[in-house]
Amino acid sequence: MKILGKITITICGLLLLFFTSDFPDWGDVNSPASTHLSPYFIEHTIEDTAVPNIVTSVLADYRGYDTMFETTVILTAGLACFLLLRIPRKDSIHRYYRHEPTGVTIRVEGDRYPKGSNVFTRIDSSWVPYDLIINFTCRLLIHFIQLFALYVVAHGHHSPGGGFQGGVLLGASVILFAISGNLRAAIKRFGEKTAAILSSTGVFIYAGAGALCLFIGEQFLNYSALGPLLGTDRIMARSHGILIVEIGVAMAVMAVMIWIYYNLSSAGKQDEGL
Amino acid sequence: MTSNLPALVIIVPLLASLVAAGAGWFNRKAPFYIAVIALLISFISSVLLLAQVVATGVAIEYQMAGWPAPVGIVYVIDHLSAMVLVVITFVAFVNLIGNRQAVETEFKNKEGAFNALYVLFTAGLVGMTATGDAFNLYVLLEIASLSGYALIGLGSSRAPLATLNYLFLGTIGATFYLLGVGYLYIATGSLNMADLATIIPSMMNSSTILFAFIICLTGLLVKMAIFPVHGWLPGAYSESSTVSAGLIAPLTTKVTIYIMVRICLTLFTPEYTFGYIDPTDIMVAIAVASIIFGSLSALAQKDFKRMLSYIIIAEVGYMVGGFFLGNRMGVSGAILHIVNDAAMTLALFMAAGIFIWKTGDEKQSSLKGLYAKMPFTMAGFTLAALSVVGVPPTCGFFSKWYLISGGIAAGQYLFVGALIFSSLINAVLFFRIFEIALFEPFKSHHHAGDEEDKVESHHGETIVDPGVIESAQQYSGSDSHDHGAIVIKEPPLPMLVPFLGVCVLLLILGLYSGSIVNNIIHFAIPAGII
Amino acid sequence: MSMETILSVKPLFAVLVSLVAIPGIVSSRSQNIREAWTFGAAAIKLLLVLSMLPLVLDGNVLTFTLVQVLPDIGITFKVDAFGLLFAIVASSLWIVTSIYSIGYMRSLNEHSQTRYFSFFAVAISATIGVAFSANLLTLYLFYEMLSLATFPLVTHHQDKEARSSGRKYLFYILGGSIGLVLPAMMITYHFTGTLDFAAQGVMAGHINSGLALLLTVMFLFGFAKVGIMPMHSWLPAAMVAPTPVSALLHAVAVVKVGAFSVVRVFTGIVGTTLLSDFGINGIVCVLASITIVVASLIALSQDELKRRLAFSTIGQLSYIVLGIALLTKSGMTGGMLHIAMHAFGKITLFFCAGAIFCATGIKYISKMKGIGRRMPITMTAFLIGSLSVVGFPPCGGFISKWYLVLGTVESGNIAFLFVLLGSSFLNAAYFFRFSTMLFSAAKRR
Amino acid sequence: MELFSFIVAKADYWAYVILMMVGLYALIAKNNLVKKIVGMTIFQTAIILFYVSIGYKKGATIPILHHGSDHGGEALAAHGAHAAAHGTQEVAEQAAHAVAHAGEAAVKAMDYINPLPHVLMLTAIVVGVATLGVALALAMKVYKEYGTLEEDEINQQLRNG
Amino acid sequence: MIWPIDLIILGLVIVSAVAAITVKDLLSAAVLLGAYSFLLCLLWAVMGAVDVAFTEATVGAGVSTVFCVAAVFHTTRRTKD
Repeated sequence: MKILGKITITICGLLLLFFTSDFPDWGDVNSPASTHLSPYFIEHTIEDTAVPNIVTSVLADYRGYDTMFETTVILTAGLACFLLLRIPRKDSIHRYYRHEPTGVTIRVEGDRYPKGSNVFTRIDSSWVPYDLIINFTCRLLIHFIQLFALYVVAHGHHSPGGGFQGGVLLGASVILFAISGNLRAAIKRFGEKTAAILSSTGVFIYAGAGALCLFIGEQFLNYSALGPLLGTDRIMARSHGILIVEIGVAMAVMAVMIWIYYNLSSAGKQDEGL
Repeated sequence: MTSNLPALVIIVPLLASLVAAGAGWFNRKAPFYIAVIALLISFISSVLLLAQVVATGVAIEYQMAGWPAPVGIVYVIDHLSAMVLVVITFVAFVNLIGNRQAVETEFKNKEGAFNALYVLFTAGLVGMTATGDAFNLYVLLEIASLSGYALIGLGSSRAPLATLNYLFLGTIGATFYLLGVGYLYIATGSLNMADLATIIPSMMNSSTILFAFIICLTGLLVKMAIFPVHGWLPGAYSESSTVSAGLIAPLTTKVTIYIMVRICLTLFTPEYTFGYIDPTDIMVAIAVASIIFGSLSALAQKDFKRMLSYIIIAEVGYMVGGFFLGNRMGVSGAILHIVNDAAMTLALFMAAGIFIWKTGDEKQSSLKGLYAKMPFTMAGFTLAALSVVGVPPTCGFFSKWYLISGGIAAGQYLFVGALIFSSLINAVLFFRIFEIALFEPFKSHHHAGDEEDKVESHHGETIVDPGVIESAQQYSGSDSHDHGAIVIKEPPLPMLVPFLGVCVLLLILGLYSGSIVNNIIHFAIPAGII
Repeated sequence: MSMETILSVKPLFAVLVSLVAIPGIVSSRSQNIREAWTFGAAAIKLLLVLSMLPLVLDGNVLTFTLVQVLPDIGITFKVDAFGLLFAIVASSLWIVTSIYSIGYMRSLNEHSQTRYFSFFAVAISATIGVAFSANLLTLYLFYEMLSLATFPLVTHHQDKEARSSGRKYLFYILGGSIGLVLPAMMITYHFTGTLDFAAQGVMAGHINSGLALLLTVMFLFGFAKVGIMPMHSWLPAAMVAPTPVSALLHAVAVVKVGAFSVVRVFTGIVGTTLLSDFGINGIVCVLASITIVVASLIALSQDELKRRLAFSTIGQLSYIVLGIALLTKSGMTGGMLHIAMHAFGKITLFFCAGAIFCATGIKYISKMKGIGRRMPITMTAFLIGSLSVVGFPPCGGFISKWYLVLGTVESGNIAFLFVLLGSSFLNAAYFFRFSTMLFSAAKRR
Repeated sequence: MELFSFIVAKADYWAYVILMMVGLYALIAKNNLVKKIVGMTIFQTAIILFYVSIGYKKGATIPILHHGSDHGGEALAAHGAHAAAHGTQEVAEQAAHAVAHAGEAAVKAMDYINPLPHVLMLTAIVVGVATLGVALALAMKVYKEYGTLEEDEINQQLRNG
Repeated sequence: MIWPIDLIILGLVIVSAVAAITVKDLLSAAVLLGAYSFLLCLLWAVMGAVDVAFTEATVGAGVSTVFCVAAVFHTTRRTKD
């Protein structure tokens, strides 16, 4: 297999290298890629959509249809991980409880709880004591991450970023919480059902906004149809439409990232995490 | 609303999958019905689209987000894509309603996710078929692939490994395609298929375009599991659950072949594909290898679904070879075979689903004595099998007819020989199964009632002769008192009726293949191909 | 005599009527109802076929196109005199065979009788379809349908022997049709652009001699039902089937469909002029003659009655092929007539064989001594049948053989005359040795 | 210097080929499933490098416009900052040019990097992470089934029944 | 004049990619993959693809690495190649 692999990649690589000679130079201003289609986006984004970040306008409007499916890809991954990994019933083998006052760890077989559970806390089997600094720092950070994420989502029109990046950051904040503390605490605050429904809802906001345009009488995803609804002209309606779908994307991406993490980090049991 | 039909075909399944995914958390039955209704709407829309295209003879263009072609993404529904849309939505719809019980048992507590992925897979294929944008195709390809991985991965205990292999090769294929689109983009600056088709003839000699063609084609060939890169297919299809296999096996390879046709004819123009590059000899050689390898490997299989998987590899060779013959007969045959093979594979995998559902075993030997036990199912299965063999008037014969005609016209006698050879092998394969099902005495799969069954199948009618079916049902009826034995009789009607419907469709497709070719496929092939 | 082409749906109905009866046969609750369905369908079919007779005798041709399956080929029926003759033979013998089957099956308490009658109906349907085919594609369709429908009949007993015979049967029949006829048909279509049976054939002017020879041989061997050696050995094997099946199918329907197909292809597709111009007919004649002689010799040595009849059939079928390939008017007439004459003669013989088996359980000739005294009527019938097959003057077999002999004389090729005469002596030998034995004194117990 | 500019002109494309082949090698030849998944990720990101390289234009700035009245100031500032960050003469000139024409809001395509490949690659990145997630989930299932991630060991187990 | 940065990062990217597939420890491979992603993110920032860089930083270097680590944590770190 190794030899086969080496032969394959040598042949492929040489072929690919050979065909690069026909490419326009790196950074060539006059390459077809830079002259055929893209000037339209650069020159018309303001007058078409009133969004200065061209990437955002192309992403969510000109090629908004792609982006809808991009979000759906993420959702698909979330559903796929759930379908593949999730084990609905809990494996009742054994659990560890820590007696807080004394710091003694006990192992409990089966589904029982130790008496006086207010002094016992459930811990992971790979629990390490003295994670106070990590815990504290992470919890401090999480708020800032989330704030920044919201900024990124909302400010995607004018600066780098948008729904995806913001959504991933939001998701990362929850994942950070789960890593620094334990998975069960994260799930208690942001449950699996919430994640699942939020992810569908996020994509639904996107596709629903598109379908709304369709029902109003324009093409699918043609946000300018929303103008009368939002009380703006057709161009600003596109800008607002982009914001709506960015929010949907952020929601979906956040929820899916968390959902996948829950399933991957606990091998589908959603009991003990990393 | 009719002007929005091209969007509805895909939007309805997409929205439905979202709703189904959410609804699964509240109600276990709802996702199934949501999925069924969505697929039905999608099916009706695509039939209407096909009718519209055939009636007007003009391709329908739908501008997503209201942007015209090179700037935005457009959907183009022409004769070819409308026909494939009908096939996709039909297969998805029928397979789902025919497998309700199987879904409920195999995907317990995950109905929401399963139905959502099922519909998403369909939506992905529908989008791939309808889109007129080379990059959008990639995104939808990934949707279909990812949901496909999930659907296949939840099969038998060996399924995850097979799926992982599928995922690796699928990713290689899709990424190669993406790279090809990148090469096209760097050479032309465009992503729209129609736009590219206007640019490419002016730069025939560009080596970048040539490499884009090669690499797109390579990616698609990996995705469609032609002979040297077929490794993922048998494992993935035979280890998956029956409902997933019934959806994915008929559609994935066929839609990928459609994409190949689309790319070669619409994106790279026929002048470029057949005039400038002219890959006929090498592609037909690969196709021949695929046909012969697929047929011979199928011969060696004991597992029923695995055998069908290898037949699919051979069928892929049919279509690829037929298409690259490059004449009107061959291309017509390849396109017609997309439709026919989808229907045949659907019928066979539905039959496999019924067998497994009833006998709980995937071995061919578990089919013993089934002719007497479930005559209607076996009649349908026989019809489907004969169609694969290529017996008239089933549809399989007619696509083979065009393929062979094309092969003779192009002088590719090796290809003709391979087709005949594969038909003969298929005959051997299926008659072997017929023999098992007809001759071998029925073996009870769950110990009880073994003796009684043997007696019945040999001499049961010597005493009274109320006709085979009645007697079989009476006997199986009396068997059911035995403790816990699974009694083999006809499957429940919701399973049987769709299956038989598909089998009858095989005949109808065959009888009306003349009108399909004259009214649809004839217009789907550019005039440049003679 | 005005040659008119009449559009008529009758041929389609004639084909479909026995298929329509199948749901009735399958859903019948008792034997009597089931057999009533069979008879009803058989009677209607015969009436339909006969109703076309006056029109055809006036020199008209009835056509009907069911559906256009390929751009210029449809599933099309055409009734001409030759086809109608064959259809009348097949449908009238169906009635007879149905009666016989009922007696045979009931007396032996055979299993799966519903399946038996259903597939019997399908087989007849396919036979009529072949008779009324207007083009090679339609013929091929019904030919395949017949092959598949007879498989469960041949393997009716479902035992080991039936299984291996079934395999052999399918191997030759399906292998021939898929492996040889289909490609030959496609190549023909490619070069000529049509598959319709035309009076003078369609190949002339499109195909050179080498290819024409190749295609002719492919058709001849591909239609394995006609049993030209070496594609004959399925026929003796298929004799494991219940006797009515052997009688109708392996004396009448299946093998005659093979002969009919060959005749149709030779006259309608290859064309007589092409055959004679390129001298292809000589090769076919030689192949047929070899089969005639060898099959007759083998028949002599068979002890099992049905196998002996089977080899006799192989020889007789080649008479038909030989008659056609002689390309003389008398030869053709003889060949076509022989389809009917041999059918009636051979079915009689098979019925007798079945009757003997039903009544006594004996299959082997050597054990049948004196059986004529116990079953005089049966054996008289047997004698008449064998006289016809041998070609004795008052019997039908004589007429066809007479024309065949005339044909050989007309063709000026005396060698084939000797083949015919010699094989007739052989026929006489293997039948009369048997017949005399039947009526000789039984061994003392 | 000739050679040098040639290298610079093509280095990105070469790098993408190398990365792609590294990934492909891992996919084909590596024995460990997670290694294959790592290779798959590298394989996919190589394409992203390719596309982003297509989009790059010498002397152009990031594809975010500075526009009209309300946000003009911020955008201009951002633009200037970027130009400064790049520290190239041409970019600074372009920036100055842009500033001069800010009032007219005339946007010139050559001033901005081609945004289209970026959009496409956002999609590709997301597809990449989605595939990664599913692949890892499958690898975990495989591990649960066979207790190993090495392909040869799994095949051994399969062969032994 | 951004090409020197470009070339240097390209070199580093290739090195980290090769390291990620050759290192004999899956956890290290996961972390190296994260490093690889982050270097790519730098590269894209250099090429002016800020949105792609941002996404790669969050998705590729961030979440992907976490996923890989999670998967390795639940399977094994051992690898033969």
